[in-house]
This record gives sequence, structure tokens and C-alpha cells, in this order.
Amino acid sequence: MSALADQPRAFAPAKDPVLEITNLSVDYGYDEPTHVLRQVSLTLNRGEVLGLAGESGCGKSTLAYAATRLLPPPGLITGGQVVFTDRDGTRRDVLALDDAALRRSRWQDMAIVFQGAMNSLNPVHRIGRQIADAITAHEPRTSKADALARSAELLDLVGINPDRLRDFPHQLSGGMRQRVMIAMALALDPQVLIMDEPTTALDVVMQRQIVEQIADLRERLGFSVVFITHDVSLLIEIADRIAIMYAGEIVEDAAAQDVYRRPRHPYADGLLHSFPPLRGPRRELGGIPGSPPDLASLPTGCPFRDRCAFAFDACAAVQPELAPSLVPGDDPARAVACHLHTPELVAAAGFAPRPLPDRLTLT
Amino acid sequence: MAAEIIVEPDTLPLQDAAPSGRKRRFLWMRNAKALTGVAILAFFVVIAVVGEWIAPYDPDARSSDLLQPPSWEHWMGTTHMGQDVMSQVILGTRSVLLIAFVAGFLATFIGIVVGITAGYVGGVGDEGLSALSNVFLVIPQLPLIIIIAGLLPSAGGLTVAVVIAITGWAWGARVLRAQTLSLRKRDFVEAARANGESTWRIILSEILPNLTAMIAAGFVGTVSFAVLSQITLSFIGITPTDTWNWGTVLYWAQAQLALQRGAWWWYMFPGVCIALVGISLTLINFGIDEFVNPRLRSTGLNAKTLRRRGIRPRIGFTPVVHEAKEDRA
Amino acid sequence: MRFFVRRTIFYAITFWAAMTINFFIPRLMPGDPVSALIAANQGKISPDAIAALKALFGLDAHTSLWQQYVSYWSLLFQGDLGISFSAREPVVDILARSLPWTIGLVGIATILSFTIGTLAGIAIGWRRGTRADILLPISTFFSTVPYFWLALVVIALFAVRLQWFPASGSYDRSMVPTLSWEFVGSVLTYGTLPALTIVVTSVSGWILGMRNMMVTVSSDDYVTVAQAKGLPERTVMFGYAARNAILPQLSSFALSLGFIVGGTLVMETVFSYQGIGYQLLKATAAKDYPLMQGCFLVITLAVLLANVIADFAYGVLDPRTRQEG
Amino acid sequence: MPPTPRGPHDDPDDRVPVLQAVDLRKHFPVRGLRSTAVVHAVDDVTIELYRGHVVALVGESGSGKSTIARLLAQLMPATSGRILLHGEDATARGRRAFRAYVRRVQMIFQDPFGSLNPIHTVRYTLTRSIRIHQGRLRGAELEAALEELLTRVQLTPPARYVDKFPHELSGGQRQRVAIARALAADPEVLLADEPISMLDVSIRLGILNLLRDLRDRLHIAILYITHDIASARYFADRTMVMYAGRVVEQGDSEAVTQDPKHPYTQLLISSAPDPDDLDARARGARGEAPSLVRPPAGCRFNPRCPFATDVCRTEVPPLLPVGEGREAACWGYSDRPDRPRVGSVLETYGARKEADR
Amino acid sequence: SGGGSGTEDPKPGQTQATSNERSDKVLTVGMPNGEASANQNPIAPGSGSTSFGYAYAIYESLMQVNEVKPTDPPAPWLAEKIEWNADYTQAVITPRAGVTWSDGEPFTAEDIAYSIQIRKDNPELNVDFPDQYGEITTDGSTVTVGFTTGQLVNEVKLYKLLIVPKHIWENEDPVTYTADTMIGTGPFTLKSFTPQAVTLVPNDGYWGDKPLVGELRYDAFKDNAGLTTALTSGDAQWGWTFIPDFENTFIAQDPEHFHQVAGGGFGVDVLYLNNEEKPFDDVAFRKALNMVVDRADISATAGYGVWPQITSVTGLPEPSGDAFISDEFAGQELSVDVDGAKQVLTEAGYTWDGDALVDPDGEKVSFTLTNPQGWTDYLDALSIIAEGAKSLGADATVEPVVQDTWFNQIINLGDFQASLHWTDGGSTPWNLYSNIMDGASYVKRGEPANWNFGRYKNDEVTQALATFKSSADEGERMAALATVQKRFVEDVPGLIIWSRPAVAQYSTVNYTGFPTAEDPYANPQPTGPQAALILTRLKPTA
Ligand SMILES: Nc1ncnc2c1ncn2[C@@H]1O[C@H](COP(=O)(O)OP(=O)(O)OP(=O)(O)O)[C@@H](O)[C@H]1O
Ligand SMILES: Nc1ncnc2c1ncn2[C@@H]1O[C@H](COP(=O)(O)OP(=O)(O)OP(=O)(O)O)[C@@H](O)[C@H]1O
Ligand SMILES: [Mg+2]
Ligand SMILES: [Mg+2]
Repeated sequence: MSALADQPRAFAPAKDPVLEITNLSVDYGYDEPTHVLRQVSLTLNRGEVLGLAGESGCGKSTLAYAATRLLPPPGLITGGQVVFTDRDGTRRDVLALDDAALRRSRWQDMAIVFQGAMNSLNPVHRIGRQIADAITAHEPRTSKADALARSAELLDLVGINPDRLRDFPHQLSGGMRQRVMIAMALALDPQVLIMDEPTTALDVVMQRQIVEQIADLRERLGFSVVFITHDVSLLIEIADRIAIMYAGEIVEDAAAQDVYRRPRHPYADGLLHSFPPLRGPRRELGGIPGSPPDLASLPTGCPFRDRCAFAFDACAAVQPELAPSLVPGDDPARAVACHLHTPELVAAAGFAPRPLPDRLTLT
Repeated sequence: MAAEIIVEPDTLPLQDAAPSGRKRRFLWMRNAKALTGVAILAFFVVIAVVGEWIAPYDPDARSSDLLQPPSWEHWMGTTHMGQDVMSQVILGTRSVLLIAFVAGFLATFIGIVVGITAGYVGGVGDEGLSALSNVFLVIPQLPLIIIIAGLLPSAGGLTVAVVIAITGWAWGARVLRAQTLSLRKRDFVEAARANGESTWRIILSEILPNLTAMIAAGFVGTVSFAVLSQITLSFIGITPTDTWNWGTVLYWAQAQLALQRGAWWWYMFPGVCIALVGISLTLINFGIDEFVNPRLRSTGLNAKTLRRRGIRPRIGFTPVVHEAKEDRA
Repeated sequence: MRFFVRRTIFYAITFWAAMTINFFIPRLMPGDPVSALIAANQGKISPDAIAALKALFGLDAHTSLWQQYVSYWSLLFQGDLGISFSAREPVVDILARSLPWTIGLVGIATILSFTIGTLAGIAIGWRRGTRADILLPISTFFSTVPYFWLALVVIALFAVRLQWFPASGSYDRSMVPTLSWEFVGSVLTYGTLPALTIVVTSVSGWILGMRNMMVTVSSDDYVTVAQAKGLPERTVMFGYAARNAILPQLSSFALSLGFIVGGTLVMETVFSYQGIGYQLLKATAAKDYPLMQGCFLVITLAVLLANVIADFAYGVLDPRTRQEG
Repeated sequence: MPPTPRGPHDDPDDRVPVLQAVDLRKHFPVRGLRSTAVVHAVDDVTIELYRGHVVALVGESGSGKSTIARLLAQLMPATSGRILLHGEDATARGRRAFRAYVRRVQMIFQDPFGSLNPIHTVRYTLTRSIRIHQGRLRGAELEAALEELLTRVQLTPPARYVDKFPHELSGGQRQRVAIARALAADPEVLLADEPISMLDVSIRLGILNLLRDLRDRLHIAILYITHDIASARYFADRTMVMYAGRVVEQGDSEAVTQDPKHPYTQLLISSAPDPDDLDARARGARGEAPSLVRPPAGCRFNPRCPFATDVCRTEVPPLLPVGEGREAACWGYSDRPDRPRVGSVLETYGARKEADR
Repeated sequence: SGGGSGTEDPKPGQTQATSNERSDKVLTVGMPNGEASANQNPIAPGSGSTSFGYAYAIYESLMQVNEVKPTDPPAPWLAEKIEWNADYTQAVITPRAGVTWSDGEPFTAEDIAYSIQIRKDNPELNVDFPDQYGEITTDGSTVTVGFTTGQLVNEVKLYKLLIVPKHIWENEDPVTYTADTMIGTGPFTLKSFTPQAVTLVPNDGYWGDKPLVGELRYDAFKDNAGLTTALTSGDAQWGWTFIPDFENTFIAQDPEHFHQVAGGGFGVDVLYLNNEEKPFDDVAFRKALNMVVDRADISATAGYGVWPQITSVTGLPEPSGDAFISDEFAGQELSVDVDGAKQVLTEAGYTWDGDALVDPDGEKVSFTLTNPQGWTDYLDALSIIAEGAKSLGADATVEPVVQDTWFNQIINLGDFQASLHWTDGGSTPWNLYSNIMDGASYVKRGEPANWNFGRYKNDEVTQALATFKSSADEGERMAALATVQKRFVEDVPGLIIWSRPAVAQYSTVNYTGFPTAEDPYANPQPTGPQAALILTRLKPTA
């Protein structure tokens, strides 16, 4: 029932999936595992920027790591598929690849920039070499010199003077290191780029530079991006589609402006509207009441129900499923995991479905 | 949406995700390696304690079974004088363990104190202490032991232990110093300082535990070093040969050309005992390092389960097991 | 610049302290060279000869310890290390003769052991939790048995029983050292057992150290990044994990290079290999002060030199140390 | 109720800053063979923290913000300059003085991945802080204190986090543990170095509200270092903008963020994302931070400044008043005849962008 | 007669066919010294060439003394003859004619005079006659050496002096000269030196029987065990080391060729008893202990039969001592007699508290037996002695001590209760007895003694020993010796444990003609002036 009109996006991604995550489950720990991700499904389309936002600790990084199988011990992928579709249409399940194939696929198919990128550089190698490394590993015919020349270009791309090729990581500021990591991730024109809070250590000027750069490159090279950040403003600005995570599950998945202007999940609304505006009138913000649930012992039903103003009896018993929004006029591709939108499911479980309220905001 | 309804049974007991402190303390017991190590060591400790009562013979007593291979009467054979090798080994255990551990503790202690102080204090104090450890690194152990043994009326076990410690701490100190130096600049040390922790607390609680693996390795190293030094000293005949230790047994074996005469038992058993003690220490060391490093802990603790489930935890290749439900639409 | 001055002063002081201690050690030792000589010739030299021997060793003149100390330094600076009591030849000659053997044998063995140990440590640390771990207790077994024990067993087995290698010595006794293939071959055959024993007993230390560092380093982020980049396993293992893990290992290695000169005393004795360690043991037994001091001198110098190298190597290998906050 | 920005001298008690740094300077030596080069991390920074006030420090990454925080926490000696606590020289000589100092001045570190000891549980870290600053609490009291702290930083339920090791926590969770640790000290001054960079907006808000509550109730002085300018506007009374080791602009937060004067501040503000106003954006700004080993002569921003003139390249601009309680270090606001004409960065960059296309 | 008596009648035990042609096989002498030091000076005490032994194949002595049969007259060697005056204060040496140095220079009386003179002039070199040389003169054909005291018991020391060439040495400082060229008169000359092995080749200009050993090599082995290994494997063919259980360890490896021979001589090992301290200040206890020490057991177990048992109560070893045993004690043998010993103790007022022996003062008897650690045969012997003491009820413990301490603070200062020590050999029993009980060597406890460590003092004995040493009258000397023996047997100042003859191992695979038990023509060890004699007697096996 939002009155706001749809704004056409400048860049409309084609609807062909490049990465399909289905029912991905991840545990931490082996004997008393914490189920951090439980059957998470997410699709990334070719050429699309998918924003991933959510509570701190809800499993965003875990999702990114698991999809690339880089989760450190004691992480354990306990189920699901991560199907990558190559440019030529071949599909492969990352989780089923053997070591060699996985190695080959890495960085070319999917590159990742880690959270805490400042520690991600090898302290004893010059950054040029570290970038060139990735190139020569995948393109063995590239000569060292060529690889270094490419590295120089890449550095230039992220706004670092190519003179810095011969610097060691400790000689760079945190922001520069993050940019080096981004440059490195772009080294092989990956089809999917996963970026986990790549700009936390950067000032906004730099952040903008990088974001613009990524947008540019994306347009030029047509790769897809999974962008994880807490900076909602930034996310809305650069993402085509945003997935909101809560307690190890995706609760809403829709086009960026749709999510921002017309959130369909109460949590998404809370999350996207609790940041202070830089311009315009100052306004008081409330945030989301309550605290996130314990991933180690999640209650049954909807994990958000304790903090939700719209919770009803079914929320405690039935786990919501991602389903198309029921709001008339909504993009049919958008999905939300809320019982308000799945009356059939509620009914099937023997509860009385609730009608959609007029206003979905929490406060 | 053709999804089924998933009503999760509320089976998960609400308990702390992490084991409580007490439980945690005994966690290392679950590490098979450490447990084996502890078991072997405990075995020797028991022998060291009750050796006198369980030794089948007086180790000095001669008998007519000269140089007999192992038999039911003499499990480890006899010496050229008909003495029972097993009794000698049993009674020798105490002095070996005592000296080794006293020396190991002492050397580790000095090493920790000097190394960490040097690394943490920095500047002139560091240079002074480093110079000191360097000097001790170059002092030759053997002549020093001879001197001290000569200055004292009887170069008993503890003297030897002290001398071994004095000559053996410097290496550890160096290693610890270097590590402390790098830890000192870490943010968490700074943070603890900024939080108002006292210097010694920072050293003891922030830096030291991060060095535990290193210290444990150093301790194991020093203890082995002490065992070896002591046994070597006994073997070269520098320390008294009247109190039994494994080195003394070997010393006699060598003096009586046991190997040339085919008396392998005289040689083999003490050697194997030494090796067993060393191995037990190493195993314990593994246990310690898996335990003190929280990142390694769960892998170390669950090695067996993991093997059963076919999981090999690795960096960069997260294992995949299809154990969870995969039934969502 | 100040840094270098400080280091120089530091090493000078260390050198002085070590040499002073080394001056006093033999003099504090109980006993004297004469009775040691008599003991060594049990029954062959009558106590009546004591006076002659004292005169021969120059022990009859009474100079104060301080005078001795002063002349010790002045002679040291002239490169004069005196005449060995027991061998009756200049200490410098003995050292010059022994040093190459020690450096050759122990040096090669140490380098070998370090290389093997480090490589094995890398492999084991990298594959932590697999069956490769078994290698550890095995190698530990060899490092925890006393050196001489293993050496004697090895001699009994390979030299006496199987006769594959000679039991003692540095080269075929019938040869006179020349630069011929024959001689080199002989040196190699004679060096095999001692070197093997050194390697086998010392390798586990390197394995252990390297493994522990590998395990620590492997959990660092940059290793994950390297994996994420899809680098070949070898590159990740060596270029990333091992390259960082080896740093502390290297400083130990530099130090142990210093100890090479000291020789593995026991090894040289057991195999009667003519190195410095053997000379030191002999000198100690014979209370041969000049020779002992000579040995101390080279050992001290070597260790200090190794320290300098360690300092330097760390600076080269760890770029972080080049900048200081 | 939006907090109205208050002048620093509301209360006679507060006339003296709790913590003050005068002409602070920090040069890091660059170690090399014969090198005497230094990194000019912080140059001539004067900063005043008043009771119950929040000063935000924003600026380029690598401009010396963290260094200032560390200097103020006295974790490293300043190359020159003075630090005054309640107007008295507070340079801590000796451990006792230092500990007395940290009781009053606490710092939250920027990097929660590095500032928590990996081998200690959350319980240990917080217990230590509580013990140091609140006396020897034991048993139930201690548990209550721990619980209270964790709840304050929204790590709830506390029991879930209290026995975790840092590596078992997400970035944001670690950051909150670091905050809780500083809070346990009940300091007079809190130096918060990007305390919320890894938190999601809702928790970010919670933490900011918490800090604001501390400011209002306990009159803590807070130095708030951030890259999130919107939060500076929301939370800070005053905002200082740094560039390459120098303060380039300072003043009332609302004014600085709504009407930036210094070209760098303009660039900064206009670079900040704002989903409601996608056009107010300086696009295509290029260039990078200058080397701090050999900083540019004159105004350090001059290589990137579209308005720079010769005077900017030769003479260091002082902080010039540019309005009520506001200062900017830009020759454009001087009355020199050769001053540059400062226009709108946004326009300049916007125009360039158009030209590019 | 220096020359070998040929191979016509092969000795039993060495029944191999031999040839009289020089063989090119190497005869390897094994030395347990570890490493040869590059000091070839043959007269400096402890120098490499003497302790390694090859000096004795290159330099020769004046006479050949058969230490195995010390009573045999010395055989002329470099000296044609040596004549002493009546009180043994002057010796006239007639050099052998026709001898040349290996550099071709003739050997003359000057060389002998010079060789002795440098010993006199340099106390460093004067091990044998410190401060005892008188005037040394030469008339070109003979050399007259004067002594300040009578040297009857020391004459062999003169015979064994190595002679060096004056024409080379006079330009050098004899103390520091390293004599690298090794110009001697001996049957061999130096071919090459390495610290591991010293190689000698026959001296073609040798004055005596031309050696048939084509090459002689002295190999360094680290210690006894190393040498044992070399001997048992045949890598070394001649040497001397204590091989425990030598019959199985060594000889059994090649019974036909491997031999161990032990010579005679007067050297013995003595358990010094501290005559001034409890419990050994009581002659009854000393006697009793003497009666319970099982010397057969000690010799067999601790000494592996290498060290022969001594049976005579006088302590004199067989066979050398046989002629010196006084009539009174002829045939009296040491035996274990615990009851007899208890009897002696009971008579002296000792009692028993249970098993423990209590002395007349009412104190329990206990003592320690001290020796350096590492001297394993001694320590084994001590523990057997301790067992004997225990059979009396005395509490005896064996205490190994640091060798240096023992040398410098224990044995010489008399700070022990019982300790094993050797005695000098010599050509008469004089050294044996003097070393144990000579009042002339007596110093107070706490002062360093050269001999008589047990601090036995009896003027009668002191006098008798002096008489024996200086008297020219055979009868008087034997009477003095009888006195000494009587006191030795009755006072038991120390316990003779076993004899310590010169022992050597050799292999007759390549060469034969070594001294054997049947033909002990010389001390069988390679390190001594006798080496020149033995080497010229060796014959290659066919
Ligand atoms: N080794 C571990 N053991 C147990 N739990 C873990 C472990 N590592 C992470 N977790 C838990 O998994 C959850 C998800 O962590 P993750 O790092 O994916 O969060 P995130 O969404 O990236 O958060 P942030 O935005 O703060 O980085 C957190 O609640 C965390 O506590
Ligand atoms: N210990 C040090 N040694 C040498 N240079 C340093 C050191 N610490 C910081 N610097 C340099 O000082 C400058 C300021 O660093 P600082 O960490 O204060 O920046 P910052 O403003 O906090 O940046 P960010 O926003 O990225 O955290 C940087 O150029 C940095 O490289
Ligand atoms: Mg994260
Ligand atoms: Mg910072």
C-alpha cells in the first residue's frame, strides 16, 4: 500500500542466475555445533549487485565464506548446494568440487574480499607480487612481468599509485590495504565478486571512489557482486537487489529501492530506517527493540517474533518460508519470509492467518 | 509455495554454547595424544616414586648370572657383575625425572623471566638481558659442570639440575624475547594497557598465555635437553656413578663394551626408557598446544569424531557433509 | 646509524663478558693439567715427573690471576692463543686443523637437518590432523634418545655388523689429505654415519618448531586469502604459510649455525671425528687451558657472528622489522 | 528529542576541558639504513574535550585520527605538544601515573580483530576491566556486573557471549566487547576509535544511544572517531575534520556537516552516500592521500584541491575563523589578496563528470 | 743381542709359516689416544710422538730392558755397554759403533752426551732424574753420566732414555722443538703424519736387522671401545687396551690369529688404607679385611682375568717377584678366611651388634672406598672388596668421586679411608714396597704426598728400603727386603689387589713374532723403547 511510485533503475540486470545457493546449512563446532546458517537459499544474477545486510552476527560473512568454501575450522557445511553457472552455461556445484577443480574455479569464477581485509595480506611479500600471484596461478602463460604490469593497472584502478607495487603491506594504511585487496579480487575478471564489508576502514571519499570504480567495472565487465555492508545508505545506492538476513536466514529479498521504500518484513524496515540521515532535518531514531536471538539455540518458528510488533500465534510454531510478497502491485520476484505473506502455510499448520496490516513499520 | 511446514521439535536443550570454566579445564583430557603422553609419564613417575619397593633386586648386588640376556628372573638381563639391569633402570628413574624436571622448570622459569622481561621492557634493559643470554649461550656447558661439580663436595643430582638449568635457559629466553617483542606491539596488549592493566598482569595474562605453546615446546625441549645432558654427563663419567640413573646404566654398559659383546639388553632398555619419556613429553606438548590455542581446540579435541565423520578440517577447503535437512523449496 | 653503533657496543660487551668468563672457567676448574696427564697415563708416568711437567706447562711461575688476565687479552689481540699443554703445539694450529672438519661435517649435517626438518614440519603442520602426524612421535623418538646411544647403536649396526661404513675417523687412515676424488670419497664415506646420526637426532626439533609455527600461521587470514585466490597448494603452503612460519625458525637456525663450530661434542667424540668439539672435550679432560680457551674463543666468535647474521637475516626476511614504531 | 548542540561553556565547571591536547605532533621514524625520514602522522593538532560533550573526528583514512586517540590515551609518547587533564599537565611519567590516568581516560580500539586477546574469553576480558576499575567483585556481583555490561552493548542474552572466545564472535560482536571493556572503567573521557564501524545500523544506533546516554547522564567527554559522517552529525556536538595529519576544519557538527567550508570537507560530505538524495554526490573524485613522509608543502590538500593557487602550495594555512565557533584551514577564507576562490566542490566534480561523458 | 733369533723354531701359538722377505702389508698399531698431535718431540713428556708411540720406532734407547722379566740383564742397544760404579752414582756408556742417523750422519757418543745433557739442563724434560744428574762428560768414545744419588733401583730409567741427534737438535730449543723431520736411529722413519694416522716406513740404513714390516701405521681411535672395535675387526693389528671379557670379545673373533699377552713386572694395584684414620688405624682391622678380600673373584670379575691375581702374602706378583719372596713367606698364599678374620677381630676386642661389626670403642665399623668415577675396573674391584667387608659386618660403601678431586684433594692429601692406586714397576720390588710404605715419602695428612698415600710410618721399614736402594751388597739388600716384607705382611699397610702387567693385543694375520707368553722377550706393548726390538723381530706371514 505504499504510495511511492516505482523508479526505474538505470541498470536492469538480466535474469540469468550466475550463483544459486540452495538450502545451505553451516555449523560451527563439531561436537556441540551452532547452526549458524539453516537452509539458506539465495540467487545472484549475472551482472547484478546483490546487497547483503543484516544484523551483526547473523551470518553474512559465514554465508560468503561458505559459498566459497573458505570457512575456517571449526566451520562445517552440513548441507545444500552452491551452483555456479559459467559464462558458457556449464553449471557446477562448488560444494561438490574436488580440490583441484575448486582451486581452478576460485578467483576466476568467484573472488572474495574479506572482512578485516587489513590482515588479509601476506606481510612478507610485496603487494605487487601478491596480486601477480593470483594472475600467474590461473594463467600460467602470463609472464611475471606482464602479471606485474597488470597488477600496476589494477592498483591504479583502485586509486593507488602503481609505484606502490613494491611496498610491503605494513607500509600501507588500512584503507590502502583494503583497496589492494579489492584490486587483487579484480585481477582475474571474476564473474562473481563477494565483498565482505570492503570499505569499513575507508573514509567516504575513498569509499565513493571504490564504489564507483566497482560500478564502472561491473558495467564494463559484467560481473556480479555480493556486497556485504552495514552501511545501508551505501547499499541502497549501489545494490540492484538487497537480501536482508536475520539470525542465519534470509528474511527479505527484493530490488534495492523496493526494499528501502517498501519493506515487507518488519525487520527489514527496522534495519533500513534506523540510520541517521546526513542531510535534511535531524530526526530521532529508535532502532529495533529487543535483541537478536541466540543462534546456538534458536526457538522454533520465526526467529524475529520476539521483537516483532505483528507477531501472532503461528509465528511461534511455524518457521516462515521465503515467499512472494502478498502486497498487491509488488514486484513478483521479490520474496519475504513472514507469515503475514504466507497465509496458506499458516493455515496448513492449523493457525488462523492474519491479514496484512496497512503499515508494516515497527515504530 | 509447495513448502511443507517445518515444526522444529524443541529438542535442543538450552545450555551454554561454550563449556563452562571447570569443564574447559579438563577438556585436554579428551585429547588422545596428550592422554597417551600423560599416561606414559605417569607410569615413569610412579616408578620413580615407588621404585625402591618394586625393584626386584638390589641394583648393586652381584649374582652369578653374569651378562645374561633377559629372562624370567631378570626381565632386562644382567650386567657383567650379575646385577639386575631392570632394578638399576627402575631405581634410576627417580634421579632422571627429578633432575630433568627440576632443570626443566628452572630453565624454563629463568628463560621466561629473562625473555619476556627483555622483550617487554625493551631498550637498555633488553640489550642487557639479551647480552646476558648471549653470554650464557656461549658458555660451554661441559666445563662449567665440571667446575661446579669440582667446587662442590658431591655433585649430586640437584647440582647437576641447577647447572643444566643455568646453561640451558638462554635459548628459550631468546625465542621468547623475540616473540614478546612482536606481541608487545599487538593491539590487544595496547588495549589492556589502555584499560589500566598493570605491567605484570599484562605480561602474565596477556602475553604469557599467547606464548604458552612456545613455552610448552620450550619446556619439553629443556626437559629433554636436561635428560640428555644428565645422561650424557653420567655417560662421560662426569657426574657420580654411584647413584643410579639411566645414564649410569649406559655408562657401565659402554665401559663394559656391552654392544661389542652382544649384550644389547644392557643398552637397549635404558635407551628406550629415555626415548619413552621424551615421547611422552612431546605428546603432552601436542596436547598443550592444541588446547591453548582456542582456534585449534575443537579440531584437536574432536579428532576422532571428525575422522569417523570423514571430516578433515582445513584452511581454505571447508569440509562438506550432507547431514542437515535440505528440503526447503 | 645509531642503531648500528648500539648493536656494535652490544656485541662488544657480550664478547668481552663471554671471553672473561671463558678465561675464568678453566682456572676455576679443579685439578691441573699435570695430574690430568698422569691420570691419562695411569701408571705410566710416575708422580715423580710432576715437577718436570709443571715446568713444561709453565705452571711453576706464579703470576697473579690479574696479570694472567691482562696478558690473556694482550695475547688474544695479537692472535696468540698459546701452546696446548696436551698436544704441545700451538693452539692456533690445532684450531685451524679442526675447524674445517667441524664446519664441514656438522655444518652440512645441520643444514641438512634443518632443511629436512623444516620441510617435514611444513608438511606435517599443513596437514595437521592427518596421519602425517605419526611422523612426529617417530622423529621425536630419535631426538629423545641420547645422541651417543644412537651413535653407538649405529656404529654397532652399520659399521661393525654390516660393515657398510667405517666406525670412526674422518677419512681413510691410510690417506694423506689431498684434493683427490679418492680422498673426497673417503671423507664422504667416513662422514656419512656421523652426519646421519646428527640429522636423525636433531631433525625432530626443526620439525616440531616448524610444525607449530605452521599451525599458528595457517589460521592467519592471508593464508585463507591465498587459498581463496586458488593458488596452487604448493604456493600457498610455501609462499604464504611457510614463508611466514619460517621466520622464528630461521633465527634458531642462525643460532645453531653458531653452535656448529662448537661441534656436537659428543658426536665428534663417539666417531672420533677431528673437530673442535672433540678438541674441547679433550682439552677439558686434560685441563689444557690454552686449548680450552682457544676452543671457547672460536665458539664464542661463531655464536656471536651467528647472532649478527640472525639479526640481519630477520631484518631482511621480515619486512616489518625494517620499520619501527 | 533531538539534542540541541550546546556551547562548551554552559556550566562554569565545564569551562576547563577535561582533556586537552595542545599542538600535538607525532612523527614516526622510518627505519632504514641511514634514514632520518619520519612519517608526519599528526602535526600541530589542538583538541579540547569537555564534560558531557562529544567531539567527532572525521577525515581521510590514514590522516592520523587513531594516532591522536593513542596519543591522548598516552599509549605512545608525543613528539611534541602537551596533554592536559583538567588543565594540568598529564604526561604520565611512570606506571602509577599512567594507571591513574587510564582510570579517567579510556580508549576503544579501532580494530576489534586485534584488540581482543585471542586466548581470553569475553568473560576474562570484561572481568579484568571490572576488577581494575570497580574493585574486587566476586561471584554473583561479578556476574551481575558482567551481565549488565553485555546488556548495555546489546550482547544479549549475556550468557551466550560471556564464555566465547573472540574468534567465535562476529566482527560487530567483538567490537561491542571492546566497547563494554572501556565502559567498565567508568571513565571521564572515552576515546572511541571507530567503535561502530562493524555494527549493523540498528545496533549502531543502540550503541550511539548508549554513548549519548553516558554523555548526558554521567557527563563523560567523548572523542568519537568515525567515517560515518551522518553519525557524527547525529551524535557529536563538535566535529573536527582531518586531512593528512592536520585539522582542516572544525566547528559545530550540524554546521560542519550541512555547510562545509574547507574544500576537503566539502568533498567528504558530498561523497557520503545518502539514499534519499542520490544526486548530491561528488562523482569521479580521484587522487589519493599524500605521502606523509614527504607531505606536500603548504596546504596538504593542495594537490587535490580544484581551487589551489600558489599560496596554497607554499604556505601552510592556519585555522581561520569561518563563522560562529567554526574554523577552517584554508587560505580561501583569509583576507589575503592572493587567496584562492573557493567554490563548490560538488559542482566542480559534477561538472567534470559531465565533461567526461 | 738385538737381532731376532729367526723363525727356525716357531713358537707355540704362532705356528704360522713366515717369510724372510719384506712384506708390503701395513702393520696397523691402534692407539686409543683419540688424535695424534703434531708434536714429534720424543723427549718432551706427554708429547704426541711418545704418547702415540711411533717415537719408539724412530728413536731408540740405550739398552733394551725386558720389563716382563725385570731381573734379566738388559740387552745392549744404542749403547754397547753401560757400566756403573759401586754406589751407582756414575755410569759409563759405550755407544754402539756403525750406527747412523736416518739422515746419514754417524751416531756418536756426542749424541748420547747431548741427549742426556739437555735433560739435565731443562727441568721440563727431566722426568726421570729430577735434580739428580751430576756431571755429564764424553771423551769421544764413551759418555760418563754422574748422579747425585745412587740409582740402583732407577738404572733402567737411564737405559730407556731416547737418544736424539745432536747435529739437528743443538740448533733448537729442545723443549719447544717439534722435530717434525724425526731423524732417528730406529728401524723406521716417518713417512706421513695426519692427526688420524702416522705412517712409518722402514729405515733402509738401519744398523740392526732390517725390519720386514713394509709399512707401519699408528691409527688413532677415540677411546678403548673404539680401539677394541678396531682390534676385534682386524682393522688394527697391535695395540693395548683393556678389553672386558677379552676371550669372548676379542680372541674368539679369530682365535687363530688374535692374541692377548700379559707380561710380568712388578706393577701392582694397591688398596691404600688410611693408616691414621679409623677404622684402618687398627692393624687388626686391616688384617681382617685382608683376609676377606676375594682376590680371585676380583681378578676374574672386575679384571676379567686381564689383571692376574696375586697369591703371595708378600704381595709380590708372579713370576717377576718369585725370586724376591723371603723364605719366611715362601709358599704362603692369600686366601679368603672369614672365620679367621672374625677371630682376629674378636681377639682385638671387636664385637658384633647383630650383623654389624662394632669396634673396641663401641662404634660401628664403616668406611668408604673412594676412586674416580669412570675407572670401572677399580670401582668393580672396590665393590667386591666392600662385599668382603660386609661379610665381616663392616659397612663399606663405594664412592666414585670426580677424578680431579681424587687426584688433588683425596689421594695425595690422604683424605680417604681406602682407595685403589697403582704402584711403579721398576726392576725390583723396591718401588712396590716403597710406594706403599716408605717413611721417606711420608708427609702429614693434608699435605700432598707423592707416594705412601696411606701414611704408613715405620722407621725400620724406611731404613730397610733405603738400604735396599743404596746398598751394593746383595745379601744386605735381601735382608732389608725380608724386613720390609715381614712388616708388610704383619702390618698390612695396604692391600695388594692384583698385578698390573703390561698387556697387549695383536693379530698375527700379517706379521708374527710378537712376544708371547712362552717367549716373553720384551714388554709386548708398542709404546716403549722395546718397540724397536719387537719391530725388528716381526716376520711377514707367508
Ligand atoms: N568459530 C565459531 N564458533 C562458534 N560460533 C561462531 C564462530 N565463528 C562465528 N560464530 C558465530 O556465527 C555467527 C555468524 O558470524 P558471522 O561472522 O557470519 O556474522 P556476520 O553476519 O558477518 O556479522 P558482522 O556483520 O558482525 O561481521 C555469529 O553469531 C558468531 O558468533
Ligand atoms: N607505528 C607506526 N609507525 C609508522 N607509521 C605509523 C604508525 N602508526 C601509524 N602510522 C602512520 O601514521 C598515519 C596515521 O595513521 P592513523 O592510524 O592514525 O590513521 P587513521 O586516521 O586512524 O586512519 P584510518 O581511518 O584508516 O584508521 C598513517 O600514514 C600511518 O601509516
Ligand atoms: Mg562479518
Ligand atoms: Mg584509525
